[in-house]
Amino acid sequence: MSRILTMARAGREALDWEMERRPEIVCLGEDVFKMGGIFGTMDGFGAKYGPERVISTPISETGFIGMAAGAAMAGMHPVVDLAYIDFIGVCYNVLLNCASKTHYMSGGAVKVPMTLLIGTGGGYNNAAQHSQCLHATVAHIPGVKVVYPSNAYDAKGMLHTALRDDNFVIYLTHKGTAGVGWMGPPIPTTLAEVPEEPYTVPFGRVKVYREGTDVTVTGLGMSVHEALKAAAELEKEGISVEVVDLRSLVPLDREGIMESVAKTGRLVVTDEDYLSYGVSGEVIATVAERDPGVFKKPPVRVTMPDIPIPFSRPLEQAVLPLAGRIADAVRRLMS
Amino acid sequence: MSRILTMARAGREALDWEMERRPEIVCLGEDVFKMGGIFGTMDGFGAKYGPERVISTPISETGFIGMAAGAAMAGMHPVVDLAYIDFIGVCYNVLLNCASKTHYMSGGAVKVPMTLLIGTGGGYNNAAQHSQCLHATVAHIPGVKVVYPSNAYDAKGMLHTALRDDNFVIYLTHKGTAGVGWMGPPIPTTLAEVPEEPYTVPFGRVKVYREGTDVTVTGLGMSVHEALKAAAELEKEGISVEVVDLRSLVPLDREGIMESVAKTGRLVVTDEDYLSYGVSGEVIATVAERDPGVFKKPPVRVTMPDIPIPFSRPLEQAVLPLAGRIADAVRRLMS
Amino acid sequence: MPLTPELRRGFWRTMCLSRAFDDAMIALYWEGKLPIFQFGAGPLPGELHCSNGAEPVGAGVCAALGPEDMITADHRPHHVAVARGVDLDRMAAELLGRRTGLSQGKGGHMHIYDPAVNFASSGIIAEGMAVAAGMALARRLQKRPGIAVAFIGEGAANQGAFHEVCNMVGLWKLPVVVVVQDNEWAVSTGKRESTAVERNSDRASAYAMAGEWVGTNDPDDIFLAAERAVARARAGEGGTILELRTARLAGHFMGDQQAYIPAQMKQVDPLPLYREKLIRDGVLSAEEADAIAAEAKARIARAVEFAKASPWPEPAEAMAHVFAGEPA
Amino acid sequence: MPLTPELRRGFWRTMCLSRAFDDAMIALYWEGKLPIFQFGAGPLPGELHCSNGAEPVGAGVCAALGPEDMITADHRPHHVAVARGVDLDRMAAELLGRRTGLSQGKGGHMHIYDPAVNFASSGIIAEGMAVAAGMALARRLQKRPGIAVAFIGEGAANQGAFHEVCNMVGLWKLPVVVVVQDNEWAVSTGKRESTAVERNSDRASAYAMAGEWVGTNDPDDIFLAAERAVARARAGEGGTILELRTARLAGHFMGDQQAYIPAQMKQVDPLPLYREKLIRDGVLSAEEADAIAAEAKARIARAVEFAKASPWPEPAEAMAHVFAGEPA
Ligand SMILES: Cc1ncc(C[n+]2csc(CCOP(=O)(O)OP(=O)(O)O)c2C)c(N)n1
Ligand SMILES: Cc1ncc(C[n+]2csc(CCOP(=O)(O)OP(=O)(O)O)c2C)c(N)n1
Ligand SMILES: [Mg+2]
Ligand SMILES: [Mg+2]
Repeated sequence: MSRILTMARAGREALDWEMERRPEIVCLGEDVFKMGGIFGTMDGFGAKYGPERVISTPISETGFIGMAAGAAMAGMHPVVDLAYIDFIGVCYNVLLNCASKTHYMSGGAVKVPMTLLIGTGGGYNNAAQHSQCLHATVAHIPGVKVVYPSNAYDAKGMLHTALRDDNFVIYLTHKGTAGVGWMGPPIPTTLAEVPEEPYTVPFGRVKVYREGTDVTVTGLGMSVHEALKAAAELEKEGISVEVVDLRSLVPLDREGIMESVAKTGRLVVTDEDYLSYGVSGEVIATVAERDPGVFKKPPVRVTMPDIPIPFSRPLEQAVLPLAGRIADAVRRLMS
Repeated sequence: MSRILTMARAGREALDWEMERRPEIVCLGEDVFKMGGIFGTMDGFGAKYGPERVISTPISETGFIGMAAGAAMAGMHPVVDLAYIDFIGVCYNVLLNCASKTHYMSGGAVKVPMTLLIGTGGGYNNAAQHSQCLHATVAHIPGVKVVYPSNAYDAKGMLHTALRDDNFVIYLTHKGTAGVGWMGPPIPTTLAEVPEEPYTVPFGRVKVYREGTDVTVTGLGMSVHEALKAAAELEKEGISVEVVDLRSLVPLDREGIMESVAKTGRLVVTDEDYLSYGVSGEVIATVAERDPGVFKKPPVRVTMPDIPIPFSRPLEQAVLPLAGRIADAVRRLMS
Repeated sequence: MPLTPELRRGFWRTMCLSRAFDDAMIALYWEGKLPIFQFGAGPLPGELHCSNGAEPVGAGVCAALGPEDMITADHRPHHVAVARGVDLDRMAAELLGRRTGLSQGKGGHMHIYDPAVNFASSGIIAEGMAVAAGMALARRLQKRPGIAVAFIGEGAANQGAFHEVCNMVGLWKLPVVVVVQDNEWAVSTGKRESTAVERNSDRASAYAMAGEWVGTNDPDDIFLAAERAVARARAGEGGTILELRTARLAGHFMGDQQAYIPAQMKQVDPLPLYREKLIRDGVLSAEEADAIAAEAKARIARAVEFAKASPWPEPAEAMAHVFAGEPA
Repeated sequence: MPLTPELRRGFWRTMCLSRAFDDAMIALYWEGKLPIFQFGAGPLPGELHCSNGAEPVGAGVCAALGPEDMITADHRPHHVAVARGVDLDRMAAELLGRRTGLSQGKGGHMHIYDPAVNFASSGIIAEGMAVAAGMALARRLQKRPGIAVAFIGEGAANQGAFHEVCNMVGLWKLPVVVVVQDNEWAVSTGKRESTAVERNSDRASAYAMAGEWVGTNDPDDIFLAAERAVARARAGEGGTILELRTARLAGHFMGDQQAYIPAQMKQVDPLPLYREKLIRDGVLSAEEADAIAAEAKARIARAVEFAKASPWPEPAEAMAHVFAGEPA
């Protein structure tokens, strides 16, 4: 049986299923016991699984994420809710030097199976310290897998995959895509038919949301849905856009990207993260280092510029990679 | 009058000159009072300027770098030594959300003039937590300037520039280039004639170390010198390599990169930082988004792969972007 | 300074102004967010953390400070900003994202900066602690007067920055007062669920700092304790952890239903209590008290009007102010 | 457990083994690094932080532990690793970067992992604190026995992680012992120059933990204090900050001239002292003591031989082990 679910509910289902069966899974994070995590991924788990397995922590991210890593080394599979990715600054060492590198530094002797759930992104005027994406800041670290579903089907399947992975996995969700009430009505393209049974979605494969022949638009998280909006608009103008969701930053499906661009010859890379030294450059480089000859026109980036994210609505709206900016970029490529 | 200096001595000269004249400059960091910083940039300053201005701190990076930011907001210009960039994990929030964003978040009302000196890189078997470069991890943050001299002339001039900049500047030095004894004899190409008088080297311009017509090799920090070694070797084979030192990651001289690649049509990007989501992709994207038609052959990256840095010598040597790997990449491009 | 009637009337005025500010912002916040709550809607979007209940902290501590002293506040900054004398018109305009705002709309409510009164804030927990200590260090090096006060919550006291900074404050006898605002909650997490000891002020001995605790949420008591802490700091006797029991009457942020708060933990509004006390002590008549409150409301109404009448920033302005010294 | 002669002979054996290990590594370290010192040269490159002087800490604390207990150590891990029974051959091979090393040469001396004896270490200051607490949490959740011990330096106690983890250990009464090894120095910075209070064990009250201090650098005293801490942890009475005054005889790392250490702060070698004590107490004769020392040296010589005779890893192996579950 399958139902239409939001990403948040779909993710919750995966975690619930695994927790029911696997005592090594425990949840940690600020307010998770009473509030169930930023997207309600652990909604009701406090009552269901009790305070031993659903642990509300002090505001001590270095401490509790480091503890999660230690618990993972000792045989648990902790699932940690970090709420906003903006907060990684206070616990980045655990990500950078501990959870990600221990397996390698031990020559494979020590595993660190843990899943870190983090919300990303802006668009709701929460300003410079609560709206960031920082995709590259986590995906640049060797030894961590980084996945980023953008619809309910993937949200459930990729969380099952993460929970069964023996490695440190960072599972990102853009706040605007999760379908939680406080971000407004759910975005239709994030909703999906979700089987009740568990299933896995493998990491490292792009998802082609929509096939097209003229221009490839890659996105991840929220920018996938902005790209889809732009594509629908452009279709009316006779432009056929292929929308490719990267959905897994580590591992990255470089061949999947190449396949699409080889077909269309035109590339717009969207990313709500900052422009420089990030995902957008990596996607373009991936194509160029395979064959720059596929580009009929120079590739274009539509991203957050290299600025702290402004609070005021007209300022933020001007810098987000929204459908209008994406459509304009596509039109320029087609002219 | 000018003399041949190492980068470390040249940088020290700039800081000393500015400190003599500007009471707002203070030095902070672990062991700086007695030891003068990782490269001796503050060598002898403890005795010369006293403990008030050369402050050895506890091992509390969040605390003292955050204090430096506060002192900067209150009119000082702190110069902080963080030793190894691997340690940014424990203080990344100050870089990410505080020192870099305050000027913007205050609408320009509050300035944060401070200079953070950090050593990068490996090559001496110091393993996964003491050999990283993390160029992208700092350069991806909006609101911070990131510079990276690779020779003594730039080391002095860029430090003068940093110390006179009203912004948060991260000043990187690859340990192997500094010319400090514990890293072995100085690399000849890091040494330079350095005027005794102060001078500034502007940020945001590449430096062409060596002109060439066949292939552009970009590098930064140590990889510049590996590229120079490769270029000398390749010259014997009749291949003319242009070696371009990025030397300033923020701002980045995108036109300078383009100019060189437009001329040679072939690009090898070297970087001792991890491959993905970093500098190497950004350089390739910079060219591709201007004109992918300039590439006579697909660009090639020679970087640290996406792995924690192994300790053992044969392992580390195999993954560093050394001259041999660079030369091979160039040869492939020319074949 | 003795607790003069004038000072106490000032506390009342400040508390009324702060409450009026928050009440006005709450009203604006709900505009456009009903019937379906969503952060991004209405004239005041984003998260909003109001200070209702914490007014005595702002009033009492700031009255003990001089203009040369420096403040950092956290994600819940209004009561401190109002008490410190941050420009009300420009603060309201900032919350509404207008060009006339303190940061021209770039900061928002968690990022209030007013260098004219040495006020700064940050939305990252405990980030302001090191900044405050650095400001104090600067003044020592500059041989200029000025102590620094970091306002944090009891939840923030478990962040590593607290430890690192308190240790350096103690080590170097920096003139810093760490005001731990214990409103019993960090989002839904009670202090007992997050903190191994009952009072953060007791942690002062781990840092060679002084510790003081005030449990009344009364500006008189808070002022006197703050004055002692400030005097120690000015005298070069070092820092203080000043823990103040206070209240968080309007929830963690707007939209917080607070279902997690048990009935017996319902918090008391300090404003009516202090009003009664001043009347009882003969400092104010009921009419005078209410006139002050009305005046405060009127002042805030003017600030809201100013903000609403202000222009929006132009989209292109988003690109300015990334770096100092560059063309805006 | 009483301080039996056997136990004390064991301390001596452990200390000799640890010293022999460090002395052997120091000898190897200087191979190829003279006359011009440089980190990257010789058969044992990189930074090397030796434990000479801290042997009583490893010997005393580890003797109080059972096989189910878990340890994290820091950048100076040898004395703890040796006392814990980490495989000596494979540890030596790891330091020499050989394929037979504990991590096949990928870790190096700051990254010693031996899951067979629940031992891990890290080169980032105070990183191991949270890891240890998490291991203890895991055992509680798994309803399996096992406490965790985090070994850190007195310099590390000023890192924010110390505070965050101690608070959670106190809050949740986790079975964790934090061993603060006070060797007076963090690189060139003396404890008094870095720490606002004299003893980190006094900070325990800020976390509802127990605090104990041992000032003798004697394994007998250390063992007894560690046993008390371990007993409390096993009994569910919570964690302890156990501060142990110890020594750092070989400098911060090899190459450290230690010119910053004033003559009157010269540290004492605990080995001859303990040897004398055991002889005085009739636990060992001089000959027996020296036989044990000689045996330790011989054992380490065999480890060095094993390491030297071991093959280097193949360059391609660098790419393996980034992720678990992938073809190596
Ligand atoms: C480093 C970091 N972690 C988490 C958060 C999210 N957060 C914002 S406010 C808050 C609770 C703060 O509690 P407290 O310090 O007691 O202040 P109060 O809200 O009660 O005024 C949390 C967890 C944050 N902003 N920064
Ligand atoms: C976060 C971090 N900051 C700085 C360093 C550099 N560092 C390595 S050891 C050390 C001194 C440690 O002193 P202590 O904790 O007392 O241990 P000891 O060396 O005395 O054994 C420092 C500063 C580091 N490894 N990690
Ligand atoms: Mg609170
Ligand atoms: Mg020490």
